[in-house]
Amino acid sequence: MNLTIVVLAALDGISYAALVFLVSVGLSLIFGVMRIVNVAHGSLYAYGAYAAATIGIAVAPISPWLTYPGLLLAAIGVGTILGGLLERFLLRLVYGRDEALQLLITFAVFMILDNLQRVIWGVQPIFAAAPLQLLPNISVLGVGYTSYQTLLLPGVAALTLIGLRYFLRHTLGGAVILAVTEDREAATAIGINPNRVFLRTFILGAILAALGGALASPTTSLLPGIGTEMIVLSFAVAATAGLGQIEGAAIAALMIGLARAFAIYTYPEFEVLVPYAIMVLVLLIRPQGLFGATRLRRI
Amino acid sequence: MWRRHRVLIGATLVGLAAIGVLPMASPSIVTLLALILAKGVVVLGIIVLLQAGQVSFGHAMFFAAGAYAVAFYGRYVGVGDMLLYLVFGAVAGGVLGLIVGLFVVRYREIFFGMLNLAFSMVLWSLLEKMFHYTNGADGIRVARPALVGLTFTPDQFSYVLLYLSFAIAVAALFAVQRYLESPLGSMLRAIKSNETRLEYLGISARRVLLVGYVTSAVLAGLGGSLVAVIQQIATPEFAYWTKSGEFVFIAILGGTGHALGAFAGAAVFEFVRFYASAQLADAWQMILGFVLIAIILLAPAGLIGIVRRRSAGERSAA
Amino acid sequence: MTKVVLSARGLVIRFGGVVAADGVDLDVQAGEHLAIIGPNGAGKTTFLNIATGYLKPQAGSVEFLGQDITAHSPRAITRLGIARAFQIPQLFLEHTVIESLLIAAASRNGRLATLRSLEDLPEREEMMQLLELVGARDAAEHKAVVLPEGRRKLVDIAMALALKPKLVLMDEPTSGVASAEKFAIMDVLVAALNAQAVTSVFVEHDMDVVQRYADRVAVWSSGKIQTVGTPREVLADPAVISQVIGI
Amino acid sequence: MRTGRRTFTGLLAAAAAVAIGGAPASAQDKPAELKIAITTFLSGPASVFGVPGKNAAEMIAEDINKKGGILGVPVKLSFIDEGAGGEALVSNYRRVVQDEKVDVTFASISSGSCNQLVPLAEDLKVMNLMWDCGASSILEAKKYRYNFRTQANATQEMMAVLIYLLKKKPDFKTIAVVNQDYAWGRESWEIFSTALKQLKPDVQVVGEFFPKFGAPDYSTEVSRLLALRPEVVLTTSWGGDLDTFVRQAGQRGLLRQSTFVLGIGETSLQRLGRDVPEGLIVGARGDHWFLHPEMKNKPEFKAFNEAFKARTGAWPIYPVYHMAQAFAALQAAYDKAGKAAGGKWPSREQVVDAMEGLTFQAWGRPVRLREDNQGIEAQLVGTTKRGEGYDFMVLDDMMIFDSTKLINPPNQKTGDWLKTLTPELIKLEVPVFKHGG
Repeated sequence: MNLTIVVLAALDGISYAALVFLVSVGLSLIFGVMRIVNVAHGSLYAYGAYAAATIGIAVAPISPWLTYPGLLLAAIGVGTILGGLLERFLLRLVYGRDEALQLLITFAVFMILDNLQRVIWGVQPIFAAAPLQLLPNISVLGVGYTSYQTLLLPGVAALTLIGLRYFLRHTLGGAVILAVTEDREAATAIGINPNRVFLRTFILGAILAALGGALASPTTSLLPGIGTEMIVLSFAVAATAGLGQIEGAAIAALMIGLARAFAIYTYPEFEVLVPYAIMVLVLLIRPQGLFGATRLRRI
Repeated sequence: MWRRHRVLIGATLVGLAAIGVLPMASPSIVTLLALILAKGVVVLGIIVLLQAGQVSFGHAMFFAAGAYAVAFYGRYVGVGDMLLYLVFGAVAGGVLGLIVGLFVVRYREIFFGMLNLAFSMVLWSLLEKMFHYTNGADGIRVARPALVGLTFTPDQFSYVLLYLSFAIAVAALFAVQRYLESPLGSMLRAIKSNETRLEYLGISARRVLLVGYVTSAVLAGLGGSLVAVIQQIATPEFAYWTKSGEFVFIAILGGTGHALGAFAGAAVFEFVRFYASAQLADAWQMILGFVLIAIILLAPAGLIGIVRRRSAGERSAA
Repeated sequence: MTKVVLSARGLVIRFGGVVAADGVDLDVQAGEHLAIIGPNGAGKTTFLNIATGYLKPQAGSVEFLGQDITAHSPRAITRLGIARAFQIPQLFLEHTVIESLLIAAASRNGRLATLRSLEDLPEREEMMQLLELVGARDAAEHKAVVLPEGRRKLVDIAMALALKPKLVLMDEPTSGVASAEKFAIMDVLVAALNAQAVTSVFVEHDMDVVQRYADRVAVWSSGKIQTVGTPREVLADPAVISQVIGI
Repeated sequence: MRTGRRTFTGLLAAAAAVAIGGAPASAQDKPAELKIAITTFLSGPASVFGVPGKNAAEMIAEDINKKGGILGVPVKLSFIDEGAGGEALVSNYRRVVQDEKVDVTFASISSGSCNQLVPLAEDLKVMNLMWDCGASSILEAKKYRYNFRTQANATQEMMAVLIYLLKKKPDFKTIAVVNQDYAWGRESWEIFSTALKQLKPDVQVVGEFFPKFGAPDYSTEVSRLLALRPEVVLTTSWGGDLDTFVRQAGQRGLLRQSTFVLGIGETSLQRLGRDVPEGLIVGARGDHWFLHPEMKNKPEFKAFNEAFKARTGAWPIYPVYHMAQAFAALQAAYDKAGKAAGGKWPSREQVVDAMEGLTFQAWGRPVRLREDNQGIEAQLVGTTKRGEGYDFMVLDDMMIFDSTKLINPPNQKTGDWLKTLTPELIKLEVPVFKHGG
């Protein structure tokens, strides 16, 4: 392995990690606050992607630059509407119920959304690459990269990370979310309405998933089933990091992204195995994930 | 014996009637019924783990282990005997269950579920990637085996499989019920309500769970080998996470309070999927999703819970 | 000199900045009933947690019948003969009371590899008698989840006794029990302990109970054992009165 | 216990009834309808083939019925979704064959589905036309009575693409492959690379990538290929996977750096539009092209294409033509069997007999069924070029291969046959057609 390969694989790994981070951080956030593993998270990713492509195809003839606000609009729209409906009218009914039931209800939502997606957008691949084509290519060591993937995606991911950190640590809304994460009963006791916090958190997480999908849409064909793979992948990242760990998700996403890229450069056959192997190894050594903390039950 | 097991014996008789009568209405249902019974055996394993409050989102790995044990035998050794296949499937599930179990029984709840998922995804990607041994995503065909040396025409064999699946399902049902009522089974349920106390009674919760885990893996392996023969194929899809989700789905649908829930759930699930995909080719997933939501919201104890509530109501009315 | 059953030496444990034990020495003698008293949050329960292996001390050791058990798990310690009853009853809420006791009995007698129904175990009658002894026989077929707090407490203690331990550690056995029944229950309990020659340690807030049933009293305060002595001596000590009893 | 015994007796009776009643009916009366069950992808990524295939089947069936049906009997279609998973596929296949008693089945698109359904069709004694699946191995394992492949297999398809490449670009030294990780991707590369080693031994394979089926991102593979600089990049991917790969490669200049060979790219051309440059080599799994040089002036062919375009909004792609071939084979077999039965309605077994060695033609050159039930189908390969009047790339420099020499003889396995090839094969005479020529 020479330096060229290291540099190229690192670039590929980072751009991949950026997308995976955006999706998994939403999953992680929702789990941290609500203790629900949202299997439908991958569907939100898919809907974000499809919505962005739909808007993109509609506005591109006017001006391709409009597709950028289109991406954002798709993410916020899908996250707010779909996320809001799901939390308010479904998840709220199962709080306090068996963990298995909560997980399974999101599994049911996943099945429905997956099916509905085919009904809405059909089965033919959809491609809306305007945002990608607008930005110039850059050349690294003689290899052409799109600046969309090498600069924009990691940039958005970094901004999201910084923004989330700031929101959680330095704003009242964030402080309330953190309080509920750490001790729901105590938070309720001091007058925080957990339902409102749950709704906000779920919408925020859903927006992040949809944003991941929207940002991915210019680079890939949209097809039935794009969400299915994303669920386990973001799950692997979130679990490796420790559920609820924001910064951890970024590091785990980088680990998995880089390992995958290096696998393709050296032993491409192991590419698919990489995220899951990392997840197994990490969980075996640290069951709470790389950055998660354990709690002892009081007796 | 009769009194304690009257529910199971009653269910067995209903089952017997079903597999006797339904095929007369529609011959293709023979295979569907066998499939339901085989899947019910797998779901029994999920129900065992649910007694301890643990949800495995990776149980498809043992299901696939059973199926591939059969497929590999057929591919590298030659067509074997059905009984041998079943033993192989159960052993493959059990051995893998023991290996994975030694790791995962240290974890609980979401971590337990996640680790199971991770292991199953590793197996899935290996099955996909080891193309030269596993034939990749297309899977390995399983030729029709003999049963204790007897060979059958395809038509006869579908009936043989149905009766065999039924026998295995009944045996598994009684064995699991027996296990759940035994001290070890009671301790398994105690893990769910208070593991700390269990340890303070001098009982290793991990070992109790390991026994349950291996039991459920054996059931999954057994079911997997049956399905491989019924379907005549083993594919990596057998190990994918959506398969695991399907098993948990069936368990919740049927109800986890009784071993019978596994079969009730499997029957409803497969019939809905079968008829929905036949009548409304592109809506079966959605229909199943709505059925599941309805069950969770309206009848959290599953189909078995509905039946129980009914019969309890009748009894108190009488 | 009577035989020492349990012996703690130099136990130190801190939680963050709070020092719960700061060099605790304590001996429990065979056959005695030792009460531990002290202000709230002093670390009395922590001592039970250390003695049963739930928490590991940062320094010091615990010996049981001459064997160092500091690093043992609760399970291993239980198997050596130390049973524990909890301040907050630790029950199998979805099991009936008799089932819970039978699980304990099955553990004690190693009945794990049997497919015989739990309900049919030969220890059933013995467990019913135990319930009788603690006055909860009528609750045998009830699920623990439906029992009122006082009864839960009794069942919790019965589960500990079902193990036929050599030493039982109890965390406020009469808290949550109506005060009118306190003495009646303690009478039964102590009689049962004596009948089986079980040594006991109990953390207690109620000084009347301590006065009546403890052979010795240890006062735990500021992470240390301040004094040990007979109830009469200790409860007369003005320092104890101001620190612990709060008069 | 009494109930139990009675039920058991009932069971035995049921089993016996099935065993006795299983014999095929030999009634020669014309039925009310000829029932055809078709397995195709209605969900999942492969529905890019499945849905056009279904549309074609419906269109063709309407047309047949308008003309009075097959031997005067109207056809009735039912569809089974291959995307619903193996269990549902097999259960539904059994249902249509055993309960609805369909006369013939067309199964399937995926070789995985064919692997499951071909032996089942044989078990159930129902005629099955493998209308689209291409894995060579299926028909090499054993001789089937009821299963026929009404188009080429992977060997013919890949050999044609390889020879076209070697004729167009005889001097290349390096090649890399990016195929989907499943049977087709693996098998097509196996055939291509084995034959390449025989026909041009000095070519070096510099990269082999098998990203997982349905992978959303090929950026890393593209980077790797940009650094490796192979002269030729082969991919036999299809559908969304191919679109994504080709677009990501195009965006970053890889399509200009290397000569791309899209083994079955014909289906993606309309979707890719102007995102691909001229000069890509494109195969079509048969001589399938809506501007087929030998067919394009036939009014029926034009009418068919126009009708399909009007119905679905897109020009037909190869699954459409494969479907048409299955219907053509069915029609030809019934005609032949009907004649043999003296104008009476032929029994099912008579129709199966008629399939032996049948030749039939739809919208390409005639297809011949060999004694191992394998179709011998001409192959069309071309190079992309801007075409007047189309907003996507069309094919130019098309060669139409007679496949007779591009497939192993029935008594030899593909792998063994490939090792007997010599560079002589490159000199094979093949007609060349220009776009619009």
